[in-house]
Amino acid sequence: MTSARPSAAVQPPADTRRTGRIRSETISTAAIFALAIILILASRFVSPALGSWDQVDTIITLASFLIVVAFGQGLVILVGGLDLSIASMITLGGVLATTWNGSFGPEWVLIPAVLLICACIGALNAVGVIWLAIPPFIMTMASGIIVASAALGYTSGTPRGASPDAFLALMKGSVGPISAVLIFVVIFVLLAWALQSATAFGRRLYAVGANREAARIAGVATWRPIMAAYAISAACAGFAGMMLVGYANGATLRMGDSYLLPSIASVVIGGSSILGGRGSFAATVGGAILLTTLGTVISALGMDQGWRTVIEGAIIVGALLLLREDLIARLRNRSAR
Amino acid sequence: MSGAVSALDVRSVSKSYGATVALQDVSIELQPGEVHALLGENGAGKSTLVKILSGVVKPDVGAMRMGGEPYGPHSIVDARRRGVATAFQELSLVPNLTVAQNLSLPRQPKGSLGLVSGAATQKHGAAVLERFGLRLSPNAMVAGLTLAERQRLEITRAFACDPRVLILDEPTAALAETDWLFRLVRQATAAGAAVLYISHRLHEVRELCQRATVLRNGRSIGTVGLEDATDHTIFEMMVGRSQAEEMQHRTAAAQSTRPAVLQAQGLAGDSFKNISFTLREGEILGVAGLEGQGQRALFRALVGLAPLASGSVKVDGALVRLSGPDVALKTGRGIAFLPEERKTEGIFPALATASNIVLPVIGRVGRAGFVSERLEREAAAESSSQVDLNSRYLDFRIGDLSGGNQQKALLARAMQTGAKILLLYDPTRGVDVGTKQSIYAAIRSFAESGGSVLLYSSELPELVHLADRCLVVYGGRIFAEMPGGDINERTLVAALTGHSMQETAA
Amino acid sequence: MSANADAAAASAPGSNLSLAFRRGLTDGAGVVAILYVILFTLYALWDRSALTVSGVTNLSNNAAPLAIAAAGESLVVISKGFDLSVAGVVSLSNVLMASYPVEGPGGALVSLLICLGVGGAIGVVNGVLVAILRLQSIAATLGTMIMGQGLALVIMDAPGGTVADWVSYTLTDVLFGVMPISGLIVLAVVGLWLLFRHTDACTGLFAVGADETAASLSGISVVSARFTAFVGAGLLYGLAGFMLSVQTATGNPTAGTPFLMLTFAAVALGGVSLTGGRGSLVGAIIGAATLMLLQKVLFSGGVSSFYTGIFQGVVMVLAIVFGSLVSRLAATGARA
Amino acid sequence: MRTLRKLLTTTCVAAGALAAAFAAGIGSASADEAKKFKIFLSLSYSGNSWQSEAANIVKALAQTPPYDKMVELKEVISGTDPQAQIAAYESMIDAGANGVISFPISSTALNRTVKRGCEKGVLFFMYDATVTEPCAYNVSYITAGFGENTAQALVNALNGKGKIFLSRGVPGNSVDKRHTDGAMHIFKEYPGIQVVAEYYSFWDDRTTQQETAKALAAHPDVDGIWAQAGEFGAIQALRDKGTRLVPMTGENSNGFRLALADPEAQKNGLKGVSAGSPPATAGYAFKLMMEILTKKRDLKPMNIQYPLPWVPADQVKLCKGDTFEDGCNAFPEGKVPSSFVTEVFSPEFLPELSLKSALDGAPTPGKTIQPLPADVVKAPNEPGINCQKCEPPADLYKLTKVQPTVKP
Repeated sequence: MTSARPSAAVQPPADTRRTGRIRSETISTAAIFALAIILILASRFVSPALGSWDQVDTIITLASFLIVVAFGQGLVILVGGLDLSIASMITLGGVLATTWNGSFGPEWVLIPAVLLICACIGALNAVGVIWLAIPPFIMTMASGIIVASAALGYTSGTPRGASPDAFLALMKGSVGPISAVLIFVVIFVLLAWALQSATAFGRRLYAVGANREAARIAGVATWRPIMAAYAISAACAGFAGMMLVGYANGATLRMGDSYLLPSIASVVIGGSSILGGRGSFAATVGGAILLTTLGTVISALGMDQGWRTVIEGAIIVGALLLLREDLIARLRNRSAR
Repeated sequence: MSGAVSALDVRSVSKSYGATVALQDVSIELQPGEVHALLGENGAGKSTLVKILSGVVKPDVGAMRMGGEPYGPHSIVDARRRGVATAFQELSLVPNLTVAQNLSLPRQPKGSLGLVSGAATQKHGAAVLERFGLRLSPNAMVAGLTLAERQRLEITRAFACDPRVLILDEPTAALAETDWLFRLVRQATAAGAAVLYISHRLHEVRELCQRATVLRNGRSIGTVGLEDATDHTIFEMMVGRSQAEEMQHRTAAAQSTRPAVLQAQGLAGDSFKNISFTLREGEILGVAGLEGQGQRALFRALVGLAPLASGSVKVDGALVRLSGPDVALKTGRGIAFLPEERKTEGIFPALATASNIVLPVIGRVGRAGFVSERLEREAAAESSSQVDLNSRYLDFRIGDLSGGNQQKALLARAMQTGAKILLLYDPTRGVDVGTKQSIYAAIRSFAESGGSVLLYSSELPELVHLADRCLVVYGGRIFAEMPGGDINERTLVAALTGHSMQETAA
Repeated sequence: MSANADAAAASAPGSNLSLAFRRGLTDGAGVVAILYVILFTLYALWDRSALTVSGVTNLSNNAAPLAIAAAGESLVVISKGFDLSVAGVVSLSNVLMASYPVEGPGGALVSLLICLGVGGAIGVVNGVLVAILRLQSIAATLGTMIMGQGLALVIMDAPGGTVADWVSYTLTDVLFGVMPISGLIVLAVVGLWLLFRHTDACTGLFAVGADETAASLSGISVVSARFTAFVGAGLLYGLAGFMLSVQTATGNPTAGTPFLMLTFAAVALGGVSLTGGRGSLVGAIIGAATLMLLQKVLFSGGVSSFYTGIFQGVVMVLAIVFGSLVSRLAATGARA
Repeated sequence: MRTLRKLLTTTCVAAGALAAAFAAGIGSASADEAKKFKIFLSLSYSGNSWQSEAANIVKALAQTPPYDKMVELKEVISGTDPQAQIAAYESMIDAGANGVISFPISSTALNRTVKRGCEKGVLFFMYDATVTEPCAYNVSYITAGFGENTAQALVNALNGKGKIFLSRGVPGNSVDKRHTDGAMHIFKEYPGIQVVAEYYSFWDDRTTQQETAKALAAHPDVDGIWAQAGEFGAIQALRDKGTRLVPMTGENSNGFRLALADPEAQKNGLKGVSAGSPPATAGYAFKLMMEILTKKRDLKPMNIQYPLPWVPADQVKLCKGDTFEDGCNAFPEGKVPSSFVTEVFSPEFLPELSLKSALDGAPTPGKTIQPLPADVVKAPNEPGINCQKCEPPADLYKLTKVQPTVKP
């Protein structure tokens, strides 16, 4: 073909554009972890014992639940949804794991079974969202209420039974000097990150979240990634529930309540858009760890709860201001120059 | 242009975003009563200049004067008050408000106790619509309007505030017939207004404008009087090098011998009925029609995006049910669709161009579900070369690319799918001359390599140059079908407007 | 010309009346209102006291705080945002009213102003963070919510204090023996909304919620629209806190916490689109009333209390599905 | 379009089904309109075992002869939202309740409604938590000085000096405040005692464990822990860090009592006392109410004090059977969850109950309701707890269970 190639003549206005999504996300991730570390170091002023490896270990253990939940929450948010049912799903996971422990069969049957049940409920959320066009917010809130009261009725208020040994081992055990949960967190984060950022599935999640119509036209069967996201979210919550059971060796109803807002917060502080299509799990992990660290440091402050809470809120806002997109972008451009 | 004080005078304006230089030392000058064209390829900086003139963004340096007064609008409203109104390319209408409300934004007429009066708003809206000959209901939600209707409304809104300087950015992108617009423009200029007219359609520009200023890569190359500038020179200014535009007719081979790949039989749907045609292997079947003749619904129905009320579709001779684009891709030799609206239906702005291109086949690049960056880039590079998309763009966010390159990428995506049947809906909307050439070439070579194309275009010359046969749709029906030889603008235009059946039938 | 012709054809079905009707349905208020009527009928069937003045008064006293809070939330949601700070504001204004009771009508006014002040202040903070500094609303307001709750604890570290008797008794009373005053106050809010509907600010709110770029290119100031939404919401939260204090007649530093999820449920139930640009404050208010009524219905229906949640959840989902179906039918009906 | 219609119909059907379900519900409700006392049980649901045990024993008693013939008991759960409980009370009053036995979510927010109920002749019995409305009966241990006594016991165990944690309850809750005030009253007397961390456990084992873990990160060298409910979590947090345990006081979870009795744990440094909130209060309150309703007892509304359980390590005794007999006060591991609150039973007040009742709300076969001791213990006034504008007694915070063994 002989027609000229004008596009070759068009200079791209500036090659800094090449530093696309990837770098800005790495920067914000780095920034978050930096904040967390600064907090830990700063906490030395609160108490000399803080800032020790021991504290880091504690933080990781306490953050592990949040990290697992936040992964699922992050996926749902990525596809443009929101999962308010996770609190109940955590409880469900814990309750089933304890009440069925022993009676249901060996653990290698029990645990997958519980995860499967949770995943199915998550899938139901997706059905409502996709085909009944129910806003994710209301759908997951409703299913959350339903599951919660079902659990309440099923246990008539008192969950019985003890944690599966596998989770006792996970939460209490240790490999040499390193606690098992730390290893687990590392592995989980790697796998989860890979799933979201390096697989075809992950790519479709981003596409669907960024522009569902376009994804559909491009030939993506949009319902699959969406349903998968909700199912994974529910399963993650269930798993976290079992971890909590392993940690405290017993389940209670409402054991998940304290994880709903933090799960959303860690995703959003991690720079993901609440509207979907943008975000990286690495940053979410950063968010989760930042929040947990904040908790430990705050609770070590010698002042009354009111002021502590005020400071906690203030620090969250501060972190958000520091991690603002345009600031990150400016950093990026500078680094690109 | 003699000493008359210029309506708008822009002197060496520059603007850069972060590290990206959008405009550098751009100057342009408009006389009262003239229609001044602003030419340049996508990404040449036209949109930025428009934003600066209409007060959306402030220039970093540079001076602007209006009728001699210094001009530095700090907001759109301010610009409007000073007499500069703009019809934006990305239409600036609010979907969940009525036509009337949109016409009176941001300040709606007030009734008693300073409250917005719905009646007054409607009355004002109706008056404006009446005045500019727009037959819309003032109470209709903008969301419910067709693209063309919205475009008209956008234009009307700009005209409605009787500006001294009127900026029209790609006003005909969604309009097939331009008389209405041109009449308005001429009225305005007759009344002494200056119009800055931005379009990729040179014949329109020649018809309407006296002078043209050309931008390239954010710099103003120069201003020429149009009567004494050949297309050749203008293209040269735009793309920086002689632009041989050769378009020969495809030798209308004995297509009828080739196997039929897509057969539509009596299709009826949302806004079309009784549509039957046959698309053969290696054939480019053109579809011509004014906007809103049902072609959009037809295309969408053929990939399962819109419901089919009745009729049957055969692919490779087999009866098929197309329930969605994903199914269409897997049906027979595969059907891929290039949608109408690049931004809302096409790109994923935050993803890299490469990722955008390979998305439909993302499962195939890499193993065990894991995407291999290398394979992805290779695949993307391969198909982007087919559409003459420079491979350096592959790593950019597609959102940062110029419209033309985005369009190329989307075409590359359609080809990437491996589908041998392409449904292209106005593939060159709002893209520059050079890009058009590349797209034409890509479509041709695709057909030559045995692919089949169903091509709708709002620009008749395209169909004339590309199509082997051409269907003319009117009022949701196939109004005429003309073999390659008979396709020329005259017969097409006649058919388009639904006239002279016998002539085309003959 | 033919183009114009078909343009006109496409937009023909825009007759005023059907349009208004359709909008009524599609902005959700209509559907949730129907649901409310159904539930109330059930309730009246099963519980004679439903139709007595005291019954109605209880309903309205119960619903008023949530209804007003939901009204505020809907402002932010329409402008395409989330506002969690409601929990903080309600707690804060509640403890303030209980810690500094002022008797008499004047006192009521003073307390009201305090509550509005607190709400407005936090609204301004949210506005700055979201509208000007462009933080994601859900995250920013999470921060302000936590701070608000903290301040509430600082002011009052345990439930206690008393709201001035005059305030708490008068405002929970009945006017002319039929009209609960709390109801009147909610109606007042509705009235304000109907006025607000007729301002450019409100149009801006909807415009920004639907399409930010288009709105700004149309000359609407996105910043001020968002800002208005958050401040207005804050003020309403303050009022909600005031009404809550009036009803409970005492202070509780955690009083606002239950409002967090309930307001959103009410807003969604009220047919306000959580993706912005569509909905009505009236819908949100009826949605809130429906949620409160549902508890009563389930009680009088004698549903085993373990499982009430299941019914609540199912009703919510059904209501939404039904609403979206009706609105879609209305829409498609109009297109055809 | 077609699918839309289909969906529409299906939803209609579903809605119909729902209505039907309601109808069924009301049917069962209005079925047995015999001459029974309408009693409503209204509880918050923090979803922990304490709440459900309290509820269960009330249910069990209501089914124990002769009450099974006299009582129509209906349970309403109001979550943690005072508004919801207000609505519930309103409904109960309108439904013509004879009595309401309730765990009040707020000590003050319910007053207005309670007053209205009293005027309509409804008996309001509040168990464990209290309301300040004088027309209600408060039956609670709160006034019995949990805070100061446990604090003194801890001080004694620490010989008057050391770094301690305060594991508190729910922020902004009056019970938590009363306990902590009492404890601080004691701790302040001992300059050697240093409160290095103070956190909120929401009366929940897991939260206690997590919060204690945080505190331990800051202060690994803690010498003692003063805990409200959830105390077993504190022990688990210590165990997560190693074998070292510290003296601590807490409430009545079975896990904690077993630990106190466990020689291994004692060797690792655990000693202390188990006291605090007994679910049995609910049963006692219920029986009191029934005795008033059945005219067996004449009692004006008042604040009644339930005795504070007090079990130092050396007095923990495992039960062989399913209830407290011959002074036993804990159950062997595996028989009940570690979070199970042991003080459901009271040989003195509630001989009718067994483990079955506490866990499933089922009556104990063969048992019948036994009368309560004639006299009730009046609780001292405590502003904000059981009265609104009243003077606390001069000897508030007086020690009743332990005496100081160390001088400040």
